[in-house]
Amino acid sequence: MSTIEAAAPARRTRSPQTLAKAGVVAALVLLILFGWARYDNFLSSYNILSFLRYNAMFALIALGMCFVIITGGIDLSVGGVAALGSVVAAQASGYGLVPGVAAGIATGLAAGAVNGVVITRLQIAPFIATLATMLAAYGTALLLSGNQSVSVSYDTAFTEFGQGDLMGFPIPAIVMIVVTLGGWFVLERLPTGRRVLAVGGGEDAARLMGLDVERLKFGVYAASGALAGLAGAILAAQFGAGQPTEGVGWELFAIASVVVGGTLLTGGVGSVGATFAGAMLLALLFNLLNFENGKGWISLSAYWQSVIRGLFLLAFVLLQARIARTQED
Amino acid sequence: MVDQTIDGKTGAPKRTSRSLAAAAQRYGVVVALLALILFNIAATPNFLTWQTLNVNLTQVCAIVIVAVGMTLVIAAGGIDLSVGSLMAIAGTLAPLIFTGALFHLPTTAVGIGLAFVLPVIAAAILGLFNGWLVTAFRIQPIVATLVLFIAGRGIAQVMTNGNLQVFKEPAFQVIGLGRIAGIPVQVILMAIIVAAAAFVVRRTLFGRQLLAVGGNPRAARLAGVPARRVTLAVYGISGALAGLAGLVVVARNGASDANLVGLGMELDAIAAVAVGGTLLTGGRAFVVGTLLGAMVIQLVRYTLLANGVPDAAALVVKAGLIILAVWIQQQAKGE
Amino acid sequence: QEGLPKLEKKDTYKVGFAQTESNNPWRIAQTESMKAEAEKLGYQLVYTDAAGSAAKQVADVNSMIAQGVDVIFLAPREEKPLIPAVMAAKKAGIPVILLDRNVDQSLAKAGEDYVTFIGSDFIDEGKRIAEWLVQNKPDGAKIIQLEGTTGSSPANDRKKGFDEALAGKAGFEILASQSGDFARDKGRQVAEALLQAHPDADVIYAHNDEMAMGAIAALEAAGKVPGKDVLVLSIDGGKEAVQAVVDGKIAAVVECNPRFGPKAFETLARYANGETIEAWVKNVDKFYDPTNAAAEVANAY
Amino acid sequence: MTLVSMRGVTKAFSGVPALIDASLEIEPGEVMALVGQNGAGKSTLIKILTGAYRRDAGTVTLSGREVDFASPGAAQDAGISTIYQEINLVPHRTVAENIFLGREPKRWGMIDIGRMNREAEAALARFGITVDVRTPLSGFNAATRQMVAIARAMAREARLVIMDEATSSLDEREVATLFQTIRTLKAQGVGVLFVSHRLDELYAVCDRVTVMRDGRTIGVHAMNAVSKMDLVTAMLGRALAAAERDLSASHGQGAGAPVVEAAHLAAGRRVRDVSVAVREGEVVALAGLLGSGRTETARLLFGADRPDGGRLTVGGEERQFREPAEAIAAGFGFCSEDRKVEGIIPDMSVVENLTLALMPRLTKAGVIDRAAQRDVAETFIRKLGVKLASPDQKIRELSGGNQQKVLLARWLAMNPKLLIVDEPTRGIDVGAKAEILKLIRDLSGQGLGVLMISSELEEVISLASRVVVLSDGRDVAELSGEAISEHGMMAAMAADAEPRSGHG
Ligand SMILES: Nc1ncnc2c1ncn2[C@@H]1O[C@H](COP(=O)(O)OP(=O)(O)OP(=O)(O)O)[C@@H](O)[C@H]1O
Ligand SMILES: Nc1ncnc2c1ncn2[C@@H]1O[C@H](COP(=O)(O)OP(=O)(O)OP(=O)(O)O)[C@@H](O)[C@H]1O
Ligand SMILES: [Mg+2]
Ligand SMILES: [Mg+2]
Repeated sequence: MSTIEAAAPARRTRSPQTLAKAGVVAALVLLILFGWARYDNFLSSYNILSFLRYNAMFALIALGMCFVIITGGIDLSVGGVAALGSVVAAQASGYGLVPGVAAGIATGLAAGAVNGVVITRLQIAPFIATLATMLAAYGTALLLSGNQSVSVSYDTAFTEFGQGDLMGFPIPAIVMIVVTLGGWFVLERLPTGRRVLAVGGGEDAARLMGLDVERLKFGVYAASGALAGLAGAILAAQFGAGQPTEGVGWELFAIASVVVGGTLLTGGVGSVGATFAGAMLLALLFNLLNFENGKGWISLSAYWQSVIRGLFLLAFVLLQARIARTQED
Repeated sequence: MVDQTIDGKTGAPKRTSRSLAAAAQRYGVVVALLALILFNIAATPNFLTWQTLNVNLTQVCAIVIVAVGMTLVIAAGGIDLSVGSLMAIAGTLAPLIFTGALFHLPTTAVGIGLAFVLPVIAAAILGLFNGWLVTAFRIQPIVATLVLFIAGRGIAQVMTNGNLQVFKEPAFQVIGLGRIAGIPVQVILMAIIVAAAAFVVRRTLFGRQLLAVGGNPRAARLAGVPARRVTLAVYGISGALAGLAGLVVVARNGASDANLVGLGMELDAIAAVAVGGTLLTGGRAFVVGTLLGAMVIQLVRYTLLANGVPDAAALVVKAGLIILAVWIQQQAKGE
Repeated sequence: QEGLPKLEKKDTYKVGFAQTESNNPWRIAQTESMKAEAEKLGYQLVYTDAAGSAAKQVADVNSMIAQGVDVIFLAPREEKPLIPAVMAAKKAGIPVILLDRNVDQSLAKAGEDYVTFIGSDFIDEGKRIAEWLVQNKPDGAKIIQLEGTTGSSPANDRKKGFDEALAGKAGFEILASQSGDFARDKGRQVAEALLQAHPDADVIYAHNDEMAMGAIAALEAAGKVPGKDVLVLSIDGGKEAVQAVVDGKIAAVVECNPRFGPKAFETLARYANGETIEAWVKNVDKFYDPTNAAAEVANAY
Repeated sequence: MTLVSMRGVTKAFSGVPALIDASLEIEPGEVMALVGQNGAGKSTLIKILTGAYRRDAGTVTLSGREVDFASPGAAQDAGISTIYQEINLVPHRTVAENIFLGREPKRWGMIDIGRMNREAEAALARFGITVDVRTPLSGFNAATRQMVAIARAMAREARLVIMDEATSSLDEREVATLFQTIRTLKAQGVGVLFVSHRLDELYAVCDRVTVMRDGRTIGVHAMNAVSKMDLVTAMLGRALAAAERDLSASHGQGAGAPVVEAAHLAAGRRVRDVSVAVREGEVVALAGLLGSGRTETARLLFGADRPDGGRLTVGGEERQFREPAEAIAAGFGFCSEDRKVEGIIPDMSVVENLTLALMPRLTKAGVIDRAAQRDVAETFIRKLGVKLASPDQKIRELSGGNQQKVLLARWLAMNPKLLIVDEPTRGIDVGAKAEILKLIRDLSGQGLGVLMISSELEEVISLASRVVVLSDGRDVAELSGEAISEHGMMAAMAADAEPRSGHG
């Protein structure tokens, strides 16, 4: 029998995704070094811990978004769902920590399930389906809360979930790390993860290969919703109130995190670790801007901040594009 | 016969089937629109008046103008999140120009003229910048336009330090307040833009090429379609139209607020495109559908307002109706 | 003042100012005023902008704490969610002065957890405008209310004060009450739709100047004369609005002055001097109507 | 017991019938051929069997039990393993994942990645393919991807294996390996359904043949009891005309001026040093094994990729095409080997697809001349015998072979000086293939230069006046005249190491 040698990559090159991953981690390290060199107290434990406590919500949402985007979809509803989750969690917080958090997650799961059904059964484009869910989630949150923030109960341990520490480490940050590791495990080690990647790589092909595409898609939207609900519970616990108007723009933050992490919006590839690094990177930018404001006598206005954030995103996606390009040749 | 070979003798070409199919595509959104109108006639006080028509048409103009550009971008396989920010930039520039805050003006008339032209050009150039990111670096459209979505509004705010510009300049405000033969200028503008875009998509080489690029970019390129140029142009057009819409909005209000002009417009425009029956996956464009889609959304908003539905509940209803409208639209297409 | 962090007396301070957002003229004027005053005194101002998110505002305050500011001015976006920020600052030994909105009194107290609250009373603003209406239009009115951003506390309070003051007053009817998002364009669009559905309305009450100006545009477009066919009422009292009162287009407007700078820094100095600060440093808000507008327009912000 | 029995199957797509009372029977251990013209309904029948489409009417039984699969997954679970006509794999995933997707080897619920890779390597090794199974599939060429699809189908215990034109992008060596595997399956009692337009293959491996025409099953024959000619006649519903049959006419003389001359082209690792020239009225074939760089060479000529080195002379002038559009303006046409990815615009109508490249010439001041467009389209639909319900039909609704014809027509309509065709008859039925080859020859007789790539040596022999043999990205031999024979080409392809024959 004749042997045909590989008709493709002879030398085992590192894929563009691997390099993008390395890029985002390198950028993260550089930014941290920059902050450390330039600002006092930047690497103080106070700043690090409050940074992690606050940004846990965003990392969770970015994780859900990562899975959705891997299937080639998008979830614009995460911010609204988090707001709704925070309201429900706050209302349930009187029953204790676990019921409060569970209520937030369940609310998010339900919203995610609605997304999943509308997308897989009614065949409506994810962009539109989740846009509608976003509106509906905000509306419901406002209706449930009577247009006002809902105070959490301080009689139960609920606020510990957002404000407490475990062995000196913020609980939201622990939740974030555990859930992110779980997400990594699902994507990299479980068949489900590989199948989700396959759905994004080619829906028709995946279907003809015998995968239950609808169920997998339903699953990622439900998961994204549940994670947004969890973020909502953290929001309520950390700030002591369910906030029906919070979450605006979170979806864009999450999408940007995923993209900065080198995941293609067209689906089929993606990395949990890089997404996490992407979320931290973008969050760090806000933190750095706050420190920069403390440097000078004349502060950067909020407007310049958005210009700088835009330019930073631009620089980063250009870098990623460059990496992808050099790999192709 | 399963298949028929079209030959000169037997198979008269079915010229009508395409326009019929197109009509069917639009059918869904027409149904939605008619249902809304009927509901309003029954439920909303004072609905059947010219002023109602006037209010709704003038309110829908800006969305339609932006959504037409969005339709082209989406048809070419992209998406443009930056439209709201570009509106803000154009809307901020215009008063800066005609008040002479930016550079010295020989006469007011020149200032007014430039205030119409320069902001639209600026927005078009920023649109081209979007296109450049997409074509030259193969950055995905959502991300490429996210850059200006974030930075664009900041640029507009920086230009005025976030301050409101209030003005009274009738010659400029014609675009938002004027009337020709009793019809608001902005409505005429909208009609012209819709008609022109519909013509371009259906009858011109450029339209064919943009659909080809949206349908299968690699195949289009190999068939000699200048895919990069087409993509660039489409984003440029979207930018220019967003700029124009920005002018309409500030002219209408006699005030330009860089913080708010066009805020959330990208989502309204995309929703209008989707309700109008253009798939977000590219390769197809229904400009007239987009017009009708925007009207559906506008009328939903009007209905909820006029009937005193509280804002929170209105959000839920609006969400349901968008899904319903898109779904009806897809059923009509038989998909 | 037990438990409150002390403030050392120094020539210059590093002062944090955690702003809520900067997307409307009122906020911009507030920020400008704070910056100008800090510059005048030669203090270093660490300014953050929470872009409308209470959660981000807490994170902003935390980064100020990390940077070791001497004192924090906080314009809390909301009553409850900012409590953790106030508490964190207290724990870090940094005094906090609240501007323009208070925090929930059941969870944190002035003089105990933070120094004081400087500002006006949103509920009172709504009440004052309603009382003016009852006095000047004793026969009653059919009212359209343009609310601020749904869920925001000024919107809730200005509605509450207004609605409560009118409750039970015969002849006063609120035909419609919808959100115009504190924005001119949205206010105009909502007013256009509501005027169409309720042509009998003779009063429009807007929660801020921007929406009032939008409502005037809507009235003019509908062929009505503001001030004659329909009275427009507003809150904020910026220069444009006071001028509109002079022109007869706005009937009355309650001031809500954003120039917090002088009073804020004065309070800081008093606190550093060891004075006991009252729990609420009240802003005295003016009221403009045709009787005084022409005289006051030059002083409006 | 009969393995599969489909009876009275009917299916219509938005009112247009694709299958009318079609039937099919396969016994265990039998290799059943399914033949028919392009658009006869073969793929549709298969997709109904595997649950990718739902039938309108009819019964399907598997081992005597009536079945109605709701999805391809259900059919797979019932032991039907399918290789679909358009290769359906996931490009971003690794080769191993593609082979095992849906039934990954597991340990404690986790994917056993090491075992998966080892087994994937073994599965491919059966077909003589050694690749790094950990690399993404997208880096491999059509033939390798096809082999991966085959390996996937074979790696699963199945009662029935369906191969819808699985050989269309393979060359003879791989086909031979595949047949070996089919015989093994047969010996194990597995049923095989084999679709191919290459009739010789059917005789090599099939037991019986089912013939379809216009959506109906019109006959079942024992393979050794039916002659090729009879088979063709049954498929087409008419006898193949003598002229169509005769493909061995004299080779063109290639007397004209050079249309294009490429010297020492190089690009990346795939093309190292290729020189090739095409003159007016000449058909030049690029021959070579899979991955030898034929497709890449063609793309370089057409400006679809940029060369790293080498010269391109067009009509005596040195040129560098940056975009295909420039090559088209210079009178080139290029029909890609991958019609799904690089050919059709799926949602556009046949007319629009057919006239896409020509469109700039059919416009006045940017506005399309619709009458002219329709004339052109109808002319070529007729000329190539494209089967369709209406020229305004979306091209994706056409059968694979008919799509291919439309794409050829796209270039023929341009009236080009040089036509580059990469596997032009892939998936095209015998009748149409003859028509297309004849058309190419006629056009070259009128002065058209043709550069053709084909894995079917027969085609090369019948058309080419010169053959440039590539190996590992270099031109290693040039054959002309009598040297163009099956034996000659095979020898040249195999002998990579031989010194290059004197040219270039
Ligand atoms: N999704 C679809 N929508 C509409 N028509 C379709 C669709 N799929 C197939 N058809 C039509 O059904 C008929 C049969 O197509 P099918 O793909 O089964 O042919 P085939 O015998 O496999 O041809 P080929 O040899 O070219 O692959 C064709 O006329 C085709 O146009
Ligand atoms: N760097 C690459 N990345 C991905 N695909 C590639 C790359 N280079 C070439 N290809 C694709 O791989 C295939 C192999 O092309 P090549 O020219 O090497 O082989 P060939 O001789 O044409 O073989 P075949 O008989 O398979 O067509 C082509 O379809 C080409 O598009
Ligand atoms: Mg087929
Ligand atoms: Mg090839």
